Amino acid sequence: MVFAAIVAVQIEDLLSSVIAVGAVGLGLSLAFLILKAPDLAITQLVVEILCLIILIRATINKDLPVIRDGRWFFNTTSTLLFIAIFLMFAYFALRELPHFGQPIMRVAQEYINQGKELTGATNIVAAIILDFRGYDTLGEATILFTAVMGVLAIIRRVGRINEE
Amino acid sequence: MSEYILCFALFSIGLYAVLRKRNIIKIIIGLGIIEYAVNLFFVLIGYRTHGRAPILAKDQSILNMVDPIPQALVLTSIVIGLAVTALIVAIAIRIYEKYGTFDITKIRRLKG
Amino acid sequence: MKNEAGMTLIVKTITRLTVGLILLYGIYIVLHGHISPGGGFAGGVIIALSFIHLMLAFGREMALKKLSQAAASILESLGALMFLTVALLGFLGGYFFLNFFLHKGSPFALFSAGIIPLCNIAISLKVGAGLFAIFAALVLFRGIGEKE
Amino acid sequence: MILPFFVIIPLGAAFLISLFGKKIKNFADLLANLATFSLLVFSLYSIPQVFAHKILVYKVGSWIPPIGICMVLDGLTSFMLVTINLVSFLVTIYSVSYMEKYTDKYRFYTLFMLMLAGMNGIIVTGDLFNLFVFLEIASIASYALVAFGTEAEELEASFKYAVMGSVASSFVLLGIALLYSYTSTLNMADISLVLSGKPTNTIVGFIAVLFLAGFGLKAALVPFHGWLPDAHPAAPAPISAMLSGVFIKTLGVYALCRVFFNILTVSHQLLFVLIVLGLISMVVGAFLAIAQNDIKRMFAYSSISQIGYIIFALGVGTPLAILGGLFHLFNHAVFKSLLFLNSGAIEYSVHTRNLKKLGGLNSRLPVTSYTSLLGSMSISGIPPLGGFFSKLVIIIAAIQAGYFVFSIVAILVSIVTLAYYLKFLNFTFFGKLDEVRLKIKEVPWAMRLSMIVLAIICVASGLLIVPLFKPFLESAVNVLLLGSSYKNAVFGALK
Repeated sequence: MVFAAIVAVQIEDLLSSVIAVGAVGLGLSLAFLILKAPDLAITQLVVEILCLIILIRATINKDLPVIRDGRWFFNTTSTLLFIAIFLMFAYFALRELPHFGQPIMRVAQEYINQGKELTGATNIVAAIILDFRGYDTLGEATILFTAVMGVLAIIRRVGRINEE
Repeated sequence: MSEYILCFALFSIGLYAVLRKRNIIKIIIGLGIIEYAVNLFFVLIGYRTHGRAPILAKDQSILNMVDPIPQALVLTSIVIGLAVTALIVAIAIRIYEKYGTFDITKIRRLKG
Repeated sequence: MKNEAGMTLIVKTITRLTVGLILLYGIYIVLHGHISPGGGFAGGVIIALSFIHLMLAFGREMALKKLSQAAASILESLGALMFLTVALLGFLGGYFFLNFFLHKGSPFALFSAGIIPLCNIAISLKVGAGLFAIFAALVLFRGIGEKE
Repeated sequence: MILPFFVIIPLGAAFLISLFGKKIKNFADLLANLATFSLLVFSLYSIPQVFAHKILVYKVGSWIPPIGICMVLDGLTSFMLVTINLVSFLVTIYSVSYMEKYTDKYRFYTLFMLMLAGMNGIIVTGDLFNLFVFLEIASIASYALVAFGTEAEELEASFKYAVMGSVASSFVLLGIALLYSYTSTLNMADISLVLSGKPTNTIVGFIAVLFLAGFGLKAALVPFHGWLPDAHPAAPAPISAMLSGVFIKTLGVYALCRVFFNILTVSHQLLFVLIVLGLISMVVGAFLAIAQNDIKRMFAYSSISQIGYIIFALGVGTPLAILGGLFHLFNHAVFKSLLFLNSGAIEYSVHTRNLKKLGGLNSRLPVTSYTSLLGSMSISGIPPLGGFFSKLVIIIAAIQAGYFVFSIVAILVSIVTLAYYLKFLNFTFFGKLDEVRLKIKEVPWAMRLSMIVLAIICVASGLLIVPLFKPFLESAVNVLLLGSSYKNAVFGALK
């Protein structure tokens, strides 16, 4: 997946790079399945397909000259240096997290133990997003609504009424 | 540990794409990769060794499940990512229509 | 715009066969969201995909005949309002977002878990219509001079 | 009990407007104004509630907080709510006339209401992930609103803004993920409870840096300020007023101080970082503002400079400094939105924003010129007005805390501010009137009304600081001073 991501960023042809992103997304979907998150796997899969269609729609049929990246060696090095420092700090910080595979589950255990009795849903993820944290989901639905409204507003052909 | 580091590597690749690329579509792709990395990280921290998916079967009594909260959160954040991508692509298409290019260095009408 | 009306015959035939199935699968996922993996979002996206599929295969007129863009955005607002209403109905029990069904039904049944299936349906309506509206807008934009 | 309505009203209004706005004429105007007015009433009503109960916690869906989401009403919340809803109410009145220039007005109102819902949601929530969700609502709505004119510059500014904003959100989300992994809870008070049981170490610092980067990007502190001078001028004037006036403060300053003071209880080094960032923003913003010829760009740089003052005051961290910072936040919300509305009025009647092409508008636009005179005087700190007192309080507090050099810099920046606002007034309202413009008329009444009201508040906040604002501000300051005992207050209110 990391490899596919590098390919996606570095490849010159835009269409191939979009397809490489698709590979990253599908890899992510598989990873979710391995990590025991079937809900996410399904959602990620379909969302990925939709994203790809939208992105391909944006890139296809446009005469795209190959854009060379900036040749300033200095800028690239400084960016890489910044990222390296970021990763180093991240490494030190991550060492203090609980080990992989052993989450603390302070609140989560209560959901698992009582989720069925309290909400009646057997899919605990559904119980969380729609009942315990339903307010979040309202926000999430609103985000999508906002995006739709935003797209419809941006796509308008005429933005301003001319007074003259 | 190595899983976390790989995840951060993915994050950095996305960040690099956003910071250094000149093509608008590449920048959008970079944003997408950052989004993936954060989502993956969320799910990774919720994983429990030999855990089960957080869905009860008919006669199940084992409660050794992976952490369901990050999954619920990631579900939200996937949708957020989709919304942001759609909006930015719409802006990008309009920009392409106005300028006829995806090259960010040629789109420089604003100063500063 | 007639020359753009869809792809080859093979694609059209297969689409005709599969679109219904995709739509049904989406609805199944929505309704069983509280029992099995999936839920409003995944289901809604699948429903939207079935319409987008139609649009890709047959060209935009065909899909828009089934569900016009204005209808899509109205459906979306309705879905959003329905979700908000479900949330507001919680005030019957005294709290915002209260799961107001007193007995939650037997687990594993289709009609169980209080407000969760209702929310799922509302969300799927919203997501499906909304994504279709986005897509239709992005596609329509390229047909110059058609809108308005 | 009133808390959920701060989110429900704008959301419901947004959905209804998008449903009926196209069919029924003037429905959108009416409903939007009604919604913001009722929000203003609710937020004013929250003040006595806070005085009576100190802190109120509302459990969404009747789940006890670590399990469900809660909303918290305390001094800081009600302070921010009043600021936001006051400005947004006046801005909606203004946009009834102003937005006639654009097509699809109802879409504008829908997005506006969604942005408002997002900001109110950020303020009232007591849950970290919920804060992120509403942050995204507000940001996405603002990306779309910046590009609302669909001209080339606006699209470009919006793209830049959207990319920076999404990166910022990713940083915030990463911070939340790390925090969740470390504490295994998402409720703010609960996180603070868990963190107080553990020794401070690298990870908390790392998380704090991530949050600083994320919220700093949203607040346009100087290393991260690139998007603001493009995005704010590109938006329609009411939106510029909202963005500069309250948006960057809600998403940046409020979220930053909530997280830093109440959840993470940051160390002195980090507060010093805040001071330095604030100072740099102050200086850079002010000097870039002088060089501008576009009115709105000048105001946008001035926003960066004033945000610098607020962050500087929060970084100093003494009670007096925080009081000054919050008071300055309120003042800045009022006079910066006033100034942006003025610039909108100028653009509305003259169709240009270039300072070199303006002049002598004093006689033609009397209301605009007098209100912007008041606004400019207040922002540059002329004595009887609000801006003077807030800057004075900040500088006194900085001297008391021993930051002599920094406070001298702050005074100098204030003088620079006066200089560029004099430039603005001089080029716009005085001097020779272009003969083509002899016929221009004053802007419609709705725009005039909101400008006049904002100017009155500008004067009033200076004159009434002691009797009216002090208890109000102090209850907000107390919340930040509570620091880590915030958790006790929240859990105490639950029992």
